[in-house]
Amino acid sequence: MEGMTWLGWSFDAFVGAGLLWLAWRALASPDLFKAVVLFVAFGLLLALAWVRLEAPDVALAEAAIGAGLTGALLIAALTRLGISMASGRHRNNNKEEL
Amino acid sequence: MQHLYLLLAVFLLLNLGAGMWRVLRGPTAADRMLAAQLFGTTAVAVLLLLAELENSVALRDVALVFALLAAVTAIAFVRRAWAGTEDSNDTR
Amino acid sequence: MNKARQEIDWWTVLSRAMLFSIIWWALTDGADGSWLIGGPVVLCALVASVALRPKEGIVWRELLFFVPFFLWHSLIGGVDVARRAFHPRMPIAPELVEYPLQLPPGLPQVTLVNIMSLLPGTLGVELEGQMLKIHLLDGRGDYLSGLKRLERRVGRIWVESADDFSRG
Amino acid sequence: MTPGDYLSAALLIMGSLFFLAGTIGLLRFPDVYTRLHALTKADNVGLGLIVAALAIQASSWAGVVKLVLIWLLVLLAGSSVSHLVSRSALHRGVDVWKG
Repeated sequence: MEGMTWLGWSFDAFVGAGLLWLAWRALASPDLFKAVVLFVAFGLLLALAWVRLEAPDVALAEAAIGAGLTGALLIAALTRLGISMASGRHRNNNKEEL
Repeated sequence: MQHLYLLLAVFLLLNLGAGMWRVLRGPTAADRMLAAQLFGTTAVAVLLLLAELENSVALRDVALVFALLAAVTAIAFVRRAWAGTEDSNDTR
Repeated sequence: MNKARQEIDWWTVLSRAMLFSIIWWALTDGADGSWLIGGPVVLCALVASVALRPKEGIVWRELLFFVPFFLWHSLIGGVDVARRAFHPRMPIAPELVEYPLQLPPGLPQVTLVNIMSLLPGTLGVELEGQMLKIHLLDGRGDYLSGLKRLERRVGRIWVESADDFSRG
Repeated sequence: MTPGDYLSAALLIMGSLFFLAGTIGLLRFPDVYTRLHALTKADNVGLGLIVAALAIQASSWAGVVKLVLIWLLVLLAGSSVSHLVSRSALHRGVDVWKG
């Protein structure tokens, strides 16, 4: 049982730390497309967090809306805005800032 | 068995974290998208493990939704953002 | 729309009704009460799928034989790519090749492209008429014979007209 | 632990190793196309093994079918997405890496 709680805590710690880190990176990223991908990853991790909080129904909604549809909508919005893919062909090879 | 499920869930989560590096580095938008795809598949696996761990059928439904919607973002990306120049100009 | 005029044989309807029922049963974990909604849902799915059915039909027997073939070869594919990823010198020699297809356009070709991406060393990139561009993980090996075999197998799963269903 | 437990434990560990291989491939391989190879093949096999392991433990046949359904959906999504992404990469003029 001892190992079980320890493992559970480390899982939760990774999820929590990952959420904070992803949120920060998504907000701070100058490249909007990168921010969208980070947001999708954030949604996935958030769904896992809801699962750990024993709220599978909320996790279901988060998986469908947060990770699935919002990502697609944000990409569509990004294209509609006419912002060129910062990481498209013209900047293919240079190492960009992290 | 229970230990193994949780251990592997943690392992897959770390795997996901390693894949994060690809999102940050790119270099092309497609590489970032691929990493997101990896997250989708890994998340399905983690959810299935957690479902077994907590003996909850509802969690398998969450995994099912993940699997269903895994492709949506990627297809939106290919259709909208990364299609050739002729598609990026249209304002549908 | 001569497609809708095609004779609808009972075997198509029955097999699909069975398939959708199984899917509903699995989704609801076999709850008895769910059939109140499940019945109409299965019926709707059945009507839609028979109305929209493509001109090719599935030979179920061939599909059954294909499953172990696919499972085994996708396992080999996974092992192969894992070996290359773990190998310190990363032995890959990617190449983009063109492969002339024998399969008719439509579903047979699309199935081939999708399945190919899961089998060892090949990735279907683009379909242009009867020409398929394939990305190979390692262009040095013999990929052609495997592709030809896969193509023949996929060709046997899909038959031209829906009437041939029952003879599968 | 029953023999079934040992079998599914072995399958689970093998499946996780395939996930590791997919991630390593994603990080190490040189271009989009090769990364797609790593992702689609390794991850689908990994998920397949995990699904097989859980199917052994499943309490009902409906659960087994649902697990297989999830795997088939991921397979379909994975192979379609890899085709779409590699196709548009080719159209965008992303070169094929040659050793």
